[in-house]
Amino acid sequence: MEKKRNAGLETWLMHIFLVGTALAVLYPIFMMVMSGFKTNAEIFGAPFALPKSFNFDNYIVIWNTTDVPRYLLNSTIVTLISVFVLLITGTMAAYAISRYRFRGSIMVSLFFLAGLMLPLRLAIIPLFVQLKAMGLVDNLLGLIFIYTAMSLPSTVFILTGFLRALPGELEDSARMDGASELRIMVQIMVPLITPAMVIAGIYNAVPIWNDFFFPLIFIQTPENKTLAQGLTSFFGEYSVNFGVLYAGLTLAALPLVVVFIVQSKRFIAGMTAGAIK
Amino acid sequence: MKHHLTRALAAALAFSIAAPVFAQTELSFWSWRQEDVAAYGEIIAAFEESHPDITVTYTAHEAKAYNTILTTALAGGSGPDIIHTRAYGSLENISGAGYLEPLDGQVDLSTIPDTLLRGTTLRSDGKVYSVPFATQTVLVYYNKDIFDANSITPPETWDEFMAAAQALKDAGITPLANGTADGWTIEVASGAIMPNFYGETFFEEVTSGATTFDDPRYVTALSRMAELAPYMPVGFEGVDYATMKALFTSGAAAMFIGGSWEIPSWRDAGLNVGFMPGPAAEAGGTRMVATWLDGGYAVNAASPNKEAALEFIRFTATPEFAQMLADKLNNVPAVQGATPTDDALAEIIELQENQTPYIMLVAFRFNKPTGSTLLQDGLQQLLTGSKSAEEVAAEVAAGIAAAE
Amino acid sequence: MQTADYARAKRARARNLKLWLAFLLAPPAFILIVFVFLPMASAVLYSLYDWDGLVRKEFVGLDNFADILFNPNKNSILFNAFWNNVKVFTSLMVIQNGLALVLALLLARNPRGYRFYQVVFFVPVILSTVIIGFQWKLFLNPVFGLVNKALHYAGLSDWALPWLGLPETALPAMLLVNSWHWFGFPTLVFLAAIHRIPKDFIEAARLDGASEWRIAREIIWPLMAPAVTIIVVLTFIGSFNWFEIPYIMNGLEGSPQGSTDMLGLLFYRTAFGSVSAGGSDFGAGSALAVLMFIFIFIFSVIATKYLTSREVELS
Amino acid sequence: MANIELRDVNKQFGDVKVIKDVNLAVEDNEFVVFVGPSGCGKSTLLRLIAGLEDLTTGEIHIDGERIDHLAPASRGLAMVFQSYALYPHFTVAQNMGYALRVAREDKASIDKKVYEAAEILQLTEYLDRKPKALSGGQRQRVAIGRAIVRNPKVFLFDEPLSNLDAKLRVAMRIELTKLHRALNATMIYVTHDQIEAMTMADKIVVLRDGIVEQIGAPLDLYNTPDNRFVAGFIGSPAMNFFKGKVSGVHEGGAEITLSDGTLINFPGKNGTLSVGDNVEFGVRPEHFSIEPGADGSLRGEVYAVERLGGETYIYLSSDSQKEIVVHATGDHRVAVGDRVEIGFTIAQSYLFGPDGQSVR
Repeated sequence: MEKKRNAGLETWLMHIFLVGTALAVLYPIFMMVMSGFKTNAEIFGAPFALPKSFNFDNYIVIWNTTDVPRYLLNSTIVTLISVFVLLITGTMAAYAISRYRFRGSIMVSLFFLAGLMLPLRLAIIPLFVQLKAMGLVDNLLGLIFIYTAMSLPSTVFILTGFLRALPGELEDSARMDGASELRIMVQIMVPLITPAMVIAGIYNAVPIWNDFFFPLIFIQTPENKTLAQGLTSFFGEYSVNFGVLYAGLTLAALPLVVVFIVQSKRFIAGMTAGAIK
Repeated sequence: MKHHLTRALAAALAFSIAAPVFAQTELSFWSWRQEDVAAYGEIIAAFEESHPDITVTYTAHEAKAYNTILTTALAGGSGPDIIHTRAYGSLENISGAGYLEPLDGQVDLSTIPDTLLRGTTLRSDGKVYSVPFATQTVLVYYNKDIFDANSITPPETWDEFMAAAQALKDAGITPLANGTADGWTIEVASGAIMPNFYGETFFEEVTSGATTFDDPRYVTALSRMAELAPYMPVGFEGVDYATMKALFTSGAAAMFIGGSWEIPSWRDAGLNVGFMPGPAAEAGGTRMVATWLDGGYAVNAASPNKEAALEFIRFTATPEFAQMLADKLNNVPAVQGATPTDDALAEIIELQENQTPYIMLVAFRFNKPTGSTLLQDGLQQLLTGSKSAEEVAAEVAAGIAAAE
Repeated sequence: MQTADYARAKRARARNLKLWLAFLLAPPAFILIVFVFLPMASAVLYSLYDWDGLVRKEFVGLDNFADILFNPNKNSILFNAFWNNVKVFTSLMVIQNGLALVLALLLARNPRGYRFYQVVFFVPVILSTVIIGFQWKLFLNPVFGLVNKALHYAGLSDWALPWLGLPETALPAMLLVNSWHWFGFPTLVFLAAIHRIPKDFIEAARLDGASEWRIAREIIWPLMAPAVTIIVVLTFIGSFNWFEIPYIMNGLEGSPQGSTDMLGLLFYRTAFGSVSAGGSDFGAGSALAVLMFIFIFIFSVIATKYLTSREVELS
Repeated sequence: MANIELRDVNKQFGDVKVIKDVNLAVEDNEFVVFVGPSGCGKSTLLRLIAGLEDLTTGEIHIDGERIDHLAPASRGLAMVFQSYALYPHFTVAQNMGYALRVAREDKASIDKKVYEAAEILQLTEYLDRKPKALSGGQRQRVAIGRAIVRNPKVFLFDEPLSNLDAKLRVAMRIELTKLHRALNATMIYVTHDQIEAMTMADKIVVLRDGIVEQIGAPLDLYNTPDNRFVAGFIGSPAMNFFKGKVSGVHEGGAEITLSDGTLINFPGKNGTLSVGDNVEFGVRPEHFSIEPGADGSLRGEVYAVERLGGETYIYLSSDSQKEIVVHATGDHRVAVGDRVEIGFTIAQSYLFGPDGQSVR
């Protein structure tokens, strides 16, 4: 392909800037993965160098000391179910707020917006008392409920914007066609905001997958630990084995990064194309 | 997709009801000591052998979050049967709230010295809530190989210490691994240096109110700390605990001021390490070591298995337990009657002849702001040169006076 | 059919609509109320009581609030943390969102590697804050850190500083790390907004001979206002709840010397206590949480209102 | 196959009354156009009939049966929207058959009906495409096809041509008229374009501010507008209005003095006028002649001329009238700056009283 003639200074600057930013992003991540193969001495002594050998010693340490498969399963269960419930309930709320005029609709949207600004961490003690009363302490269901509740506001926030942008004549038309409100929502409107749902899904799956705060408080038995929690508690107070740490961090990051890269086409298309035109 | 979800749901439900019922009493035991999981496993096995009807499950939580996890669980009416507690102010926070079972009369505490029991006694009712487990001692570690290579003998006085540091520095070696990024590490370091300058009686005087922290002796001690700065690593302001340890274990730094709990990690790293108390103020002066009680074992007042839990706690107050603590964990047990088999441990116990309380933790972590907060902030500023020793002392004194 | 029957039929339709709305709103509202609002309401209640550490004593009204706001021993810490949060917000607006805006404008010109950049810029957003915090903490280490090593190689040894250890540099360093973590998110949101602007507007301006800078400032910027609203509000909320990065990188005390102390850290310390800073106080902690919530809520609503009012309707 | 009756229909949004006491009868097979400036309530009225909005008060009947309490789909109507409202994720065939699928008709019958409608509209080759891949005109036809498939009693159109370009609009106008004849259905059509109204309607309903100003056949509205608003809205270019005063009333007639002093005598028209009333005198541009008229003349200076060969538009102004438009057939050799005299006849001019109503 022939390049355009006007590849002037400005264009060069742009490319340099973009490449520089991309390097600034990729290099530290590359270093993290590499450090997972290093010993402590290598990390401290030759930080820039490639690992002496690509052995999986650090990973073996993690595998042997912690129950990684169980943690992975737990994190997957919690993240998948939370995001699933979240998208369903979030879509329901966003649909009601964005597609109907009703008395108190402003109050309802403020109600959900308020949740967006409310860091649940601040109410951890009453939350614990409540979950205990419901028998949800040391139970993955408890985490699922917390994560769903925590992520609902932002989901409603994102989906409301997209749903508002859909033309009203579409649902009028479906109404004339005799479709019930449920059918209009499920068959006509919601399929049009799937990009937004992918956005909301990934946007919320990231903090859920990575969270270690709530599991620390609410999960006690080792069988119920999540990956982030399992690894966090593995790095004990006085152990400063950075190679193992990096291996663990890489391991924790890997599943989500893979999901993202696989889904990136849809996700980014959804993000950048916005609502249908 | 649907299939996976159903399976996932089923799994989630299965976990929630998978609490098997045993005929015997099952006790849960929480701690922040993740590095001790294996040792506690052996200790518990010994206990279970003599108490076949009791099972104890040891759970080590993430250390930084242990306070939050425990506090939340207790406040939520939950928590383990047996609690590994900290001592002093941290313990008062939960014992004062009534979450712990008073142990007086239920556990034989005669094997424990009063000074240590004070660390687990609630000041308001005078009752003991936790069986003290081990003491920690602040030591100056030195890399014997580096000292030998540079023909340096372990310094005994402050002047010798300074001279040794200068010699190391001239040889291109970082004399001291300590930094100030993690405030608590510099407070620990002060525990090795300062007591020999503010003297043996200062603790009693300052806790009884006879003097305050702007006492000239304390100011002198502080100014000694400031003199350490040139011998700390380049950029010591940003050197945290992990970096300190990395510097010392890698042989980049020759000395490390830290707690007695470090010994196993030096051994793991294969270092040829010696240790000594902080240098004396002048030749022939006493070399005191700061010590404190690291914590204890307590019973959750809300535990449904209180009797079994108390049984375990009684076990922790026995010399048998102390011996295991010394052998398996290399700790200086609070319970008397153990004979250390480890040379280093024996040496530390010997050094404790000249012990002085680790001042802020032992006496000034009950109110806010704590003495530790004030001292750590002050030391950071002192070492970077943004405050003088007089200013720091005055601020600590004012802060302690205003604390409530 | 009687007139009344028609009226009844209409009411039935209206009622069905109400039932439908209730069906839509009940489950999400239920989850939110039970797992967010009820605990928060309890926290508000807690804040009105005197606490002896973990034990609730008598009702004291607003004393806890008065204490943290007006007690000279405590409010200096509060104001310091608050001021730091203000710095965080303004800096992130400039550094993180400014960078994102520039990148979005560049990407909107569809340069070679467009897709690649979009994916790459978003990868840090996917990583956990723990990973990023630890990673950068090590990079910024004064002894082993890559940053200082790189500065040495570049002949800028004087610039090598204990970044996280100095009160002047610790917060800026963390802000850069946070920007590294998050800039991909506003970049994509801005890019989406730019793509939504009809091409004719930009082409017309280009035909009129407007410079790229002028087009960016006078056409694109005003028309991407809704995206700006979202980002400003999210940045605001995120800045005043900032916790993970300072917690992981410099611990709970906001060291050195409170230069990285944040309201979130202060809350955590107050409510749960810490090894060095002393025991927990639910009363003061809850009062602080309530104050934070009120502040963030009010300002977010005002900001949303104000920013929405300057949005231009397209078409 | 249906007639529609609106009785005392009112609609209020909050405190704002958008439809006020509308009474209207649409006969079977009639093509009725609601016309009026934007915001006049014509779309709202259509949506009330469709059931997309609820009446505040009043009744709507179709074929004598009251339907205003029914859901939109139960009313036997179909609607074509301004934006076409095609479902973007459905193919053309799925779009057209959606209503039947909702009504659970069997697949074969749906396919048949969709195919038939597609044939009428020449859409058969696009049935598997998504709306995105269609041109504006094709989308328009799909939208109509979607309505046809349902075989409704009444078709409702909400400004369906406003998104098309001028040429396509003219073509679609004719197609719609043809379709009306072919389907033999009642149609209600909303537009703000009076040309669409004039060319397509059997009956026009002129609306302003939620009030029906006049109902009638296109030429009736043209020839005998009830009031100044209708007179000005129907006809292009719009009627010229001249301010005047009643200077005399006599048996069966009135004498008007325009502001430039011209005296006009209206035999047989005085209504309820009395001396001194402010009135307006109206003449359509095409009813002026460029010569002194039998019943009177006005004068002005030419400031613009548009000569199209077959017809000429002349724009005049005078001291008392900023703009007078004259539409003459053929070519006229007038030049800018000329002072000309234009004539009118009483038979082809209008008089509006102080209340804006035509004086009859």
